[in-house]
Amino acid sequence: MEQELRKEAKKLLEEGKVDYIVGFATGSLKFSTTPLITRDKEEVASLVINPFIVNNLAKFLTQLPGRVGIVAKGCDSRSIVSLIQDNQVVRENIVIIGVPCSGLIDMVKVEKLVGRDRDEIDDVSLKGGKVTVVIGGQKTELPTEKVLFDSCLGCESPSAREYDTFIGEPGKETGGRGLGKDKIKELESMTTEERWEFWKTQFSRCIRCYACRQVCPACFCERCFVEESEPQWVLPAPKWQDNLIFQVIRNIHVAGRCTDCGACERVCPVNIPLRSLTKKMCGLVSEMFNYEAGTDKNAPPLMTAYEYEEAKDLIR
Amino acid sequence: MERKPEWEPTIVGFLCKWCSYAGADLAGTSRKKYPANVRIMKIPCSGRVDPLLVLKGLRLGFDGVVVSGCHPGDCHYQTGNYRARRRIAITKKFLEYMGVPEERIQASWVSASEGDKFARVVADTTKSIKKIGPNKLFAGNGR
Amino acid sequence: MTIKKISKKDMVELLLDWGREMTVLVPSRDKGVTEMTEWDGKDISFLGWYRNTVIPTKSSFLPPVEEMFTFQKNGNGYQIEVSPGQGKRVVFGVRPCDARAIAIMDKVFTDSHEDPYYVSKRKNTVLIGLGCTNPYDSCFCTSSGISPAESTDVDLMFTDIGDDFVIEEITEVGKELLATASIVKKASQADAVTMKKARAAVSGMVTRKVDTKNIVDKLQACFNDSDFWEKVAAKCVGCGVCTLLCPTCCCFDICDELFKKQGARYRTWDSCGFSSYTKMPMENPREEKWRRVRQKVCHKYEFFPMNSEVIACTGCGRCIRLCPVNWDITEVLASVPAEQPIKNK
Amino acid sequence: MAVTNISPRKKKLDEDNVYLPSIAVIDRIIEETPSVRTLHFNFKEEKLRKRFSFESGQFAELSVFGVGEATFCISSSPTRNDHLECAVNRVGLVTNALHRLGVGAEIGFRGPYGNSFPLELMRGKNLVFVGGGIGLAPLRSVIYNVLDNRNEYGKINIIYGARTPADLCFKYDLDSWRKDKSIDVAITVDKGDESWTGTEGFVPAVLEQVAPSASDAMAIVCGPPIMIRFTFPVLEKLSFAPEQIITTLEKRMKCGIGKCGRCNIGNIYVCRDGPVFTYAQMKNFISDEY
Repeated sequence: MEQELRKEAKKLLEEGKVDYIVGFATGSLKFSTTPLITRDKEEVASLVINPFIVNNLAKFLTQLPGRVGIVAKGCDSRSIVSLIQDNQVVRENIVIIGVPCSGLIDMVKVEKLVGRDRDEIDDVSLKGGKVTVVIGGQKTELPTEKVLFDSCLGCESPSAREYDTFIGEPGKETGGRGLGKDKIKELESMTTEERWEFWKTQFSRCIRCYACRQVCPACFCERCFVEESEPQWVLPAPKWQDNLIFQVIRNIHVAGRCTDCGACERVCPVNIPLRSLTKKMCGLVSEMFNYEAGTDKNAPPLMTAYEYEEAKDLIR
Repeated sequence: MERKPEWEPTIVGFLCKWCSYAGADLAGTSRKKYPANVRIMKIPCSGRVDPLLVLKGLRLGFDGVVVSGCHPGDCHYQTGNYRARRRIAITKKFLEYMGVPEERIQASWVSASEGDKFARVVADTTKSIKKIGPNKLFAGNGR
Repeated sequence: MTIKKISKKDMVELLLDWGREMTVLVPSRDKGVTEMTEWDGKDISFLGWYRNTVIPTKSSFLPPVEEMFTFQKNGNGYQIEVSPGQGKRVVFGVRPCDARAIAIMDKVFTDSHEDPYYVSKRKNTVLIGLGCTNPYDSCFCTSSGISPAESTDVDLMFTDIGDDFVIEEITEVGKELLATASIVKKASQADAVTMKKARAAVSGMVTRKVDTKNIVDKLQACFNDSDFWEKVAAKCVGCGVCTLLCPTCCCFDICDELFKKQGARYRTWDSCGFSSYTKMPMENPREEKWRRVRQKVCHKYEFFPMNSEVIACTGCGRCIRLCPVNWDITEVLASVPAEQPIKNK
Repeated sequence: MAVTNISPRKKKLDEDNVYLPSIAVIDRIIEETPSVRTLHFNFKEEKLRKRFSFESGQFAELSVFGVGEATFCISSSPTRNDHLECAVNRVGLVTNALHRLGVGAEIGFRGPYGNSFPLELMRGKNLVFVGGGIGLAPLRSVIYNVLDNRNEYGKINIIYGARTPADLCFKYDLDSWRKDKSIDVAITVDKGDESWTGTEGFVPAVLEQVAPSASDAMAIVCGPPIMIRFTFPVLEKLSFAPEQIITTLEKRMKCGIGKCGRCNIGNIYVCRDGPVFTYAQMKNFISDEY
């Protein structure tokens, strides 16, 4: 499959159909990958597809000039569609190389299950619905439900729906297992005060590195409201109050754009459960406005569209 | 005997200048009685209300936020209030999930002729906020 | 230098002993992220799981947010109230890389103008090092001249030799800290040998290397090679993880807050990775991402050594481990061209 | 146990706290242009007024409490030390707040920081001041410094320009300098209006016309980066050596004392090693980020 992808990418560059190829290459650490952004025909030989391709590459589309060939899993492709809806990307300028995805492995979960850090593990592989972990020659099999990212377990379209060429066979749906909603249910069963207290604690450790914003394809503003100085909406200091406002507003600003890909939660260095926000937001958007982000490139963006009658119970 | 005065909430109201602001004006000129708890900000259209304004209001210590615009279909700019509606609905629901009581954020449609309704909205909002007490959401430090 | 020793099971007692006089900080993951926090007086399980904290030890001296002073407005005037200074503390479990980082920060905060907030914390804090036994695969401290289990940038240095820790008394302050602790015993010659062996073994476990030979010259030569830096910066998403969580990065921002009449001035972490960092109203000298990436790399490996004769990177590997896109500084440094580019600027 | 030799007592942070601003009171405001005003202020504490000293070219951090701090050069001369002056261009958070203040308002003052214009080197020489827009502010400090010791210096040339006549700062100073027979003043605007009778044209072009002699002279340049970029070649054409050209650089700063990190140009920190540099020094900068 990787060979096929490399061949395709090389062809696109050679034929001058694209100026850049954006994909994944093996990272410098175990079980890591890194975005490969290249114009070099030879460099595409290092493109890979494996269960560790965690980044949402759609982020780079808004940064690169010219025509771009992009390797897309289901989540990347949804984000691309969303960017097309927002006129951030011109469909004709991109070539989407769809790749199958049977879920990405959450190494934090693996670490917890085997009680070892990732650099102490020899091998992790995903095959036939099972994840095999090798430590010191010892093999352990783990069910995918326990080690895939929550976002993957709830994913309805793991393989790209919007694509120009597809490499291999589309992966099977991993979604519908109801997983990933647990945390939201847990939160919803709390009282309002308890919920506020919960988020206060979470955001107390935010250091405002903005990794969540920077990896989010839906965050394409040239200048974010947190950097505005006249007026200064939030303090640059990472006080929990301002951290919380930043994240809440970020979520509202990307409502209808956020595809719940989980990139923000994955990169948070202080482990704030951001998907409990994005997932909830996607749920709200779908419940209230019957809208699902990144599914229809011809649909108007959520916040510019309206029905004559909606949200009646909320506004008097 | 001296009685401790009842706690009075402070509410910020973002009112569209084409309708609700005029509605508030009408409520005043026609001598409608309504609680004096609301501090009015005139805005060009309810579509101007970024959720940021709502949260900033709460952050600054207002006990409640009222957003009011033209009735659906009556927007001076055709669709401003439709867009405001989606945004405010999402904000309200999402903040509720975060742990902000729903009572703190109120939205309504008030036309320039509805002085009555404006008075009612303010009275009801004040009442419901009195019930849940002062906004201590962002307290702790800095207030 | 005299060496002493303590049995691991006596550690609670030793920490309790110190805790009577001072606040004791130890590695903890109770708050959802590993960092140095106040010890609860019981739990020393960190001795088992602790490799290094995500939040570097610098946060004990330069916290993410720090109140500098508060002010009260009366009429047109202001009354300033300075925030209280730091009480005595002991930080236990500082890794050699983070200890060196603090020595590097000392240079910044004590040159020409002394920084009262940093210095007050620094002077009232005893640093106790704990040698690594299991470095990460992202660690490359040995390339910065640091041994993962050895440090003289601390007051006391603990080395794991199995059931016991060997303790080196590096400074007088450290020595004093052990003077009355009866559970601490004299170490034997054999312990010293075991310690040396343990150290050598751990050093060997650090396999990631950076060739720092002539790095200043090499970076100077390619400083204006924008093609190189653009390539290097391509996949960087421009977040602040690597810089904010770097143990030596100590750039900060100062901001004010005012509610009604009561306000405060804060000092907070800031990062050269953000475009707002150098933004001036009319122009921004580092608007482009590659300039910011260049600044980050060159500050550590070119400018800082030029000014202070030490590389401002201790090889703790956090920036590699925590980077959202696996942007790896060791790879970047390895790719710095050895010769001046032909393209002349 | 007592750890006696680590700081014997909890040192109060208000002693020698470099970050602690002194309170100053605005006693006069002059609106220079639609976006620039000059604040005249003085320390609230009598003691400080006497103790405080600075040199031409140094800068300070002014704060509006509750809004923040920003960096300004001191535009008054140390030879006229009954009060301090700073020119404020309304461009951002703090400058906007400073523009909202009135006479009697209290502000915070931290400084002076940075190096200053090398008066020892300038003494006895002919001086050419080249300024643009609000860049006259730091020059003004040194110009008054020089004028107050007029006999110690040679010929003085002032070439100053702004975008439009309305953008000319310190018009009252320009007027008084024009009347002063001991100095040559050339004032220009990029684009004049109906009432403008003076020169039109960019500062570097006017400088080329005026063509001051480079022999035994020093040029002191300050203005927007674009002006500086075009002025240096003109000065070199007039055979000024890089050592004879002095400028002062502007960078975003927070601390003013070489710690917060953002004002570096390569290994140079503008706040600590500058802001005044000779063109010769600048040619040795590693970076072009200025």
